[in-house]
Amino acid sequence: MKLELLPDTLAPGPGPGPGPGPAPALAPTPTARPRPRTRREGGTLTCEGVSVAFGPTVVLDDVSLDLRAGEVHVLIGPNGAGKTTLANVISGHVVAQSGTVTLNGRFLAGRPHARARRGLGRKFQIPRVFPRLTVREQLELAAPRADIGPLRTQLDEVGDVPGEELSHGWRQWVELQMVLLQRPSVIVLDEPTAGMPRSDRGRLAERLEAVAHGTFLVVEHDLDFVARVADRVSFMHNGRLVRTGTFDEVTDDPVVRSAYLGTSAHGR
Amino acid sequence: MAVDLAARPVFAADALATADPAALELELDVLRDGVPVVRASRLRLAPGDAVGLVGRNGVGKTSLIEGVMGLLPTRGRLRSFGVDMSAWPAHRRAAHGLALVPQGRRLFPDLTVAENLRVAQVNPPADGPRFDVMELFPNLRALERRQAGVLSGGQQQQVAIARALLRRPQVLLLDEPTEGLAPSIVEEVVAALDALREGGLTLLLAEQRIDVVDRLCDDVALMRGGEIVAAGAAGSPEIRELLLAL
Amino acid sequence: MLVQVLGQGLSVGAVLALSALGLTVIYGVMGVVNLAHGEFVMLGAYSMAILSGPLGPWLAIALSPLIVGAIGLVVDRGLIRWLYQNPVKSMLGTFGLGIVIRQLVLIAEGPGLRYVDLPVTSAVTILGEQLPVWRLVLIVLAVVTGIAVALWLSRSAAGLKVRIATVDADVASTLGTNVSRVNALAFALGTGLAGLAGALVAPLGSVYPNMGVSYLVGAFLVVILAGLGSIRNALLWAAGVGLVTAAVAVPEDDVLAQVVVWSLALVIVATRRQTVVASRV
Amino acid sequence: MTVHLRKLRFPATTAAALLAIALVPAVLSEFSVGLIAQWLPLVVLAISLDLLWGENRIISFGHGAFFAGGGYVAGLLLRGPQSDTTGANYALLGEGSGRSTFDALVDALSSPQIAGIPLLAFVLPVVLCGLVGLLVGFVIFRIGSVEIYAPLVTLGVGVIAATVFLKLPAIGGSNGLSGIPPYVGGGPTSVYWFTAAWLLVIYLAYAAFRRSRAGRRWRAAGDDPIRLDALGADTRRLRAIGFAASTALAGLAGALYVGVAGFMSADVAGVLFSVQALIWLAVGGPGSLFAPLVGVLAVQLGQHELSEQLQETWQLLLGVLLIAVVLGAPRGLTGLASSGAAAVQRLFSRSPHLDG
Amino acid sequence: GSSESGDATAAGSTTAATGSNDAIKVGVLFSLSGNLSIAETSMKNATLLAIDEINARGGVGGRKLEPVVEDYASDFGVVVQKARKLVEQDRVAATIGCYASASRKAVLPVFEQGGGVLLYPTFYEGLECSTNVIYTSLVAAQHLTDATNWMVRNAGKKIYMVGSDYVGPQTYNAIVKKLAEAQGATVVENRFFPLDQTEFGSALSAIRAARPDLIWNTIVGAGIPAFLKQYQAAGFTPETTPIFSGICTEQELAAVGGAAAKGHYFPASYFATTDTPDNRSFVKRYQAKYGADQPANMPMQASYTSALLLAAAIEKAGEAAPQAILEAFPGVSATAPGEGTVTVQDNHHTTHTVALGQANGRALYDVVETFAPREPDPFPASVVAASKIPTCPRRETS
Ligand SMILES: Nc1ncnc2c1ncn2[C@@H]1O[C@H](COP(=O)(O)OP(=O)(O)OP(=O)(O)O)[C@@H](O)[C@H]1O
Ligand SMILES: Nc1ncnc2c1ncn2[C@@H]1O[C@H](COP(=O)(O)OP(=O)(O)OP(=O)(O)O)[C@@H](O)[C@H]1O
Ligand SMILES: [Mg+2]
Ligand SMILES: [Mg+2]
Repeated sequence: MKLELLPDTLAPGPGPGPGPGPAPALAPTPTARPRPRTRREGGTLTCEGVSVAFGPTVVLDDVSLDLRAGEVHVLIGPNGAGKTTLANVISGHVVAQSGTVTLNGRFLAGRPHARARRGLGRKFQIPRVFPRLTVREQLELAAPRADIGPLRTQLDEVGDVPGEELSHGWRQWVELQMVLLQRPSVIVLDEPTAGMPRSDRGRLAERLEAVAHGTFLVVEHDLDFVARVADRVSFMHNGRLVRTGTFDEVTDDPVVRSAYLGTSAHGR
Repeated sequence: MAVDLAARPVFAADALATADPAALELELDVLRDGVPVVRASRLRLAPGDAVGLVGRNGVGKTSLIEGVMGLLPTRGRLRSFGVDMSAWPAHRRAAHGLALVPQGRRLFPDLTVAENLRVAQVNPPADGPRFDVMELFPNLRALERRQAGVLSGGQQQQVAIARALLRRPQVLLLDEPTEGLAPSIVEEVVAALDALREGGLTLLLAEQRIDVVDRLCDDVALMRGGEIVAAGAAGSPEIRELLLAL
Repeated sequence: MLVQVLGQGLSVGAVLALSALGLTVIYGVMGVVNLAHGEFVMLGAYSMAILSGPLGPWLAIALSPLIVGAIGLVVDRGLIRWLYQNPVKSMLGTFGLGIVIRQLVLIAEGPGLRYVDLPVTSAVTILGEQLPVWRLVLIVLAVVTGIAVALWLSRSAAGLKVRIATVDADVASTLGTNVSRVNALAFALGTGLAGLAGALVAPLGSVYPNMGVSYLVGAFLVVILAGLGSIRNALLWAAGVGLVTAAVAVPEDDVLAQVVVWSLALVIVATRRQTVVASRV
Repeated sequence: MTVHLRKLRFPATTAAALLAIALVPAVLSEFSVGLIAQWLPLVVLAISLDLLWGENRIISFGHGAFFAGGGYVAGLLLRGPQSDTTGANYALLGEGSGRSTFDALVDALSSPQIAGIPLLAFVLPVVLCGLVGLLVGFVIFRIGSVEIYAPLVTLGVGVIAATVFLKLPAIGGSNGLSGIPPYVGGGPTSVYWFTAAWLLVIYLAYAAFRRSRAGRRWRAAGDDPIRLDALGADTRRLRAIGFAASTALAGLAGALYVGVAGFMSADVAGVLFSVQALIWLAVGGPGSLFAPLVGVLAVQLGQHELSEQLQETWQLLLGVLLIAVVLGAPRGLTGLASSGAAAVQRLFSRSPHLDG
Repeated sequence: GSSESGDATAAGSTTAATGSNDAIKVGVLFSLSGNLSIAETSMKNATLLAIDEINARGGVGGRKLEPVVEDYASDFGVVVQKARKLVEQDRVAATIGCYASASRKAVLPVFEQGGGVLLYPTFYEGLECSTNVIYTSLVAAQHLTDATNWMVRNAGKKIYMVGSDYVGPQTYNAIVKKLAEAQGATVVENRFFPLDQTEFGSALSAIRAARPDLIWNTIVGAGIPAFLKQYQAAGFTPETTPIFSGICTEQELAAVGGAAAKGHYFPASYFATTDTPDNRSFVKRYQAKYGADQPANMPMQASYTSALLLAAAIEKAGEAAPQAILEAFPGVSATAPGEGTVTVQDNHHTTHTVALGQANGRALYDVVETFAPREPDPFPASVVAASKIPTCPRRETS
């Protein structure tokens, strides 16, 4: 007998029950989380007509995006759609040919550190940690006064391990914590759940909900997670931002289904 | 609860087939800086088997896989198709049919995509099943002349998978191969690997996405603290319970 | 004047290119900053000095790179292979290696200057300017060698293996590449090129145990400007450095030329835009 | 037990080092004391390199230039007005080209009004070397791949400095600047105390820095500048300033050196001396607090004791030693010592944990 | 330091200065490793040869000379340490040593402040007359005056000058220029190269364009063979454009090779080929001890002579105290092999007989003209303003 997932651990909804039956769905059947959530504070971020090309390759084509204060906005899209590049434009790691980015009503410009100081947090797609600092030191470096009490169980496990000896998943975790502890007003997370075990994804989702102050732009491929955290979802394709809406609206779009979800959409 | 592993090869069902040489049979400690980070792990994979290696972060999945490939020093036994490889360097294991999709992609960033794929073929490939990677990842064709280092994460992951398949392995080791892939690509990769299994390819797959494990693997080995603490058929209730608790 | 600067600049560039080629291969491809590179040039010059008497200059030139490459092979197995992709460690290790080679030569051959006959002493007149034939030989050989090495690295299967073997030895070996063999080959190639440079400059320069330093510094200048691992750029920048040097040195003087060239190099490096790959995060 | 040993190690080594410093004049001959006094500024130079290499992964092939520059400035100030140096004599032979602004500058430095103020002989080298270092630092950190380009750019700085220093008759040209009096009278022993006191102050400051939050940030800047940037630190500026601090310290080392050796020559600016300084550190073990001291003393002592007897073989031995350190003890002598200490510690504690 | 004398007894704790019957310690300070060791090893050897011979004849005033050999490894920081050791710790009676001017300049304060004696056996640029140094070889004006006159008279009036970019060659060239111009010659260019430069194509292009009658050359060390060979490769010949070198002894010539060096000139107070019985014997004794592949040359002979001069000065002083030796030196003579009598003057420099050599096909110099003996003049009035000429000797450092 094959193992099956129990979707009801993620969200209530219809689905095949446990026990023998038809071949189980490969992907879970994600459903948007119940809303509305209590509104929270957070920064605002606007991208206006952002275009990026590397030589002849156009990577972003006139992308506009508007993050509302306090929301969790998820970017989805096929590989190479330009999601990371958009994140890079926002954080200052890529210079756009045209277009503007506004943070909390003021133009955002300059090198990455200047943007970080204005309250922009960023987690990279390939996890980056400081190889020679221990996990505890890294967190302290990121936010000297932050309360690391809630992380005690994890720190008991890896607190004194230097970054270079962390496993891949732990690196993801450490980088994520560094960013969150800084309490930025707008936080860009590039594939935060990559390499995380299932329960940790759930915990991360809870954490994002619990953050008292902050607006999130999350790039993700884990639809399960997206369904759970997203207030709004934007779909990118070939360097364009094609569609924005709720999770259900976007994932029901036939273009999104054929270009991104593939057969996993059949289960819906 | 957890299946007791101490006394016998992990998968009892395969014990019947011991007359046939296993595609991969191991009983290993894997060392980092002289310290065993993986201990006494036993696995036996018959040709065409697919085993999922699951566990929380830092339990030793990558270490075990790299130990099998020959990238980390090991103690113990490792046989593939009747040949003892435990003292072999990685390139000999590769020539004998092992291939790896490493965690974190690890492409050659300054080489083009085409060159990254060509490097898999400059050494004589093993004689596992043939596979047309360009059919699996048609969008790579347009990227062939681009430097691999500038590709998006998911594109890189596709190149890494393609590169390993081009080795025509008999035993494919995959370390979180779906990381960063769009859902439709995950679908296609899973389907392709499934098809290759039909052709006799043996899979050892470390994966956090249990839906992928579920779809692809007959058996699952759960690791904790550097040891395989439970193993069994993917569908068995005990294993299922453990997976959901991950 | 123009012809003078051209002829002189290209021949200076040829010597630079020859000594920079091997360094580029070893540095750019293997990630080893070979501070003993000058010593391999010196070994080439000594092998020329020793062999050109009994064997004649041409055979000696052909054999020197092979001999030095063979020494490089031994050195790679004994030392360099522990230093791949670790620029810092490799600098120290190869600096130690440089001292060892120098002192061994000094003990074996004495500290004195060695004498090497010019294989061709005649000069030709081009556009009213006399150019020593030997310098023309240098220019031609530098260009031919550079192109050959560049083609080998980019086109051949062995070249491809060389390019991946040290970037990520683990992955390269999972692809079936015998990394240690390939690395040894690459290091032997790099040192063999240094040996060729040494053999070719020996008749024009001075052969003594400490001669390597100036070749090392010149080769580094070219590598700074050309960036890592690009043979074509190394050739072009070597020519560029040679021409600027000559343009200052012919009418003015060589000390000024040295200062001008290095200052220009720093300015160029300082104002250069970052490479795209490096900025990908 | 285990915890105790670990906690004790740092103060114990410090105390041992202090004791050794204090004992030198008591047990050694006056000549040896003078000799060791001449090595102490080299330790300061090694610290300045460790600040870059050990803590920030930057290799400099140009610190000799700053050491020499600091030494020249301090030397001119200390020596005061003098008409009969080689440089001045050589100027007699000048071909009527007149005096350059540089000559005027040198004269100003050695004029009676400002020369002889020992404090200035420390301040000026530090300021000048720091400023030049800042400029060079900004160049280096504008380029990507700092680990690869920093050595090359600093190499260029060293080459230019060595060439220029040789060209300047006013500071003795190739003959060097000699006849520089010490900062303090009273023979080698008081010079030793003076230099040792400086070294101690610098060492304490360095140790404090390494343990401070700024020190941790500095290490992080070398480890992953992009990550640190994204946390809101201007890593490029931070590293340029750190580089300048290091060159300023190298200038200070040069200023101390001329006060002991009485002499500065242009080859010190060159690549070979800079590499020699890296060797001290490599032998000591970059990144470890005591590496500069241990490395300088070990190599210099070896050089002094063995070079006469072994001559060429000594150099050979030095090369072999360097290779041995790189291969066998990548964390240098201090690394060897601490793994030795760890081994001893293991004897006292129970079997090591395998997990974690 | 190591004692190297063949039969010197082990020295007691008594210092030389106490005037006991123990051996007299003599410092021997040269680079025996590093790039300067090429020249300086043979200078050390010649010094030790002389000391051995003096001891074999019974020493000085019944006391043996005991050499204390120090290697400063071509490092001008180390040379200071070693000089200190000799003066302050070993308390040697005198030291024979140093080759490059930079090393002498570096140790000057040590000798002046410590009251030591340095015999400097290298021909040099002058502009110095330290109270504590005895300059036993040629000084620039003494070395170059007659040779320059000969050159202008016999080779032509249009001169192209090249040299290494440091103080010695610069001073040499400045003096030759003044001397030549006084003879009606013109210097079309005076060009310097970085010390380790071995690439002279640009200069040779410029020289061809300038069409000089002759080249005056003070390139040193490794540059010499490169310069001469590239000159040959560029099609120059000594018949049309001879090279007169200021700093090119037989040692450097050997590396140039007979063919490339043939026909060029060098003035010196000693040549290996000098065919006198005492020189033949000197070369034979030297080669018997240190090997037949060592060509004799001027600094080597001057090192040998220095030991002879030192012995004579100690003899004259009657004691081995440095101050007494210094005071005894003016007027002391010795017979220099292949040259004749040389005498230390009041200005601490030494009289010499200079000859002009022309390189033959065996990389040795044949003497083409021997000039009259010349007094040493460290501050030649031709180049130094009268008001700046100091009284010699004097303290050079404060
Ligand atoms: N420096 C560059 N030069 C050329 N092309 C580039 C460069 N950087 C990115 N690209 C291209 O831009 C496209 C968008 O890349 P990006 O990383 O933004 O994709 P993504 O949406 O994040 O994809 P993924 O989901 O796989 O992470 C890709 O096709 C990539 O190859
Ligand atoms: N480069 C390294 N140096 C030293 N120790 C390491 C290194 N990489 C991993 N480790 C340690 O080895 C153990 C096993 O790590 P491994 O990478 O195999 O875990 P994993 O199961 O693959 O985790 P993940 O799910 O995070 O990828 C961990 O304790 C980790 O801290
Ligand atoms: Mg991406
Ligand atoms: Mg892993």
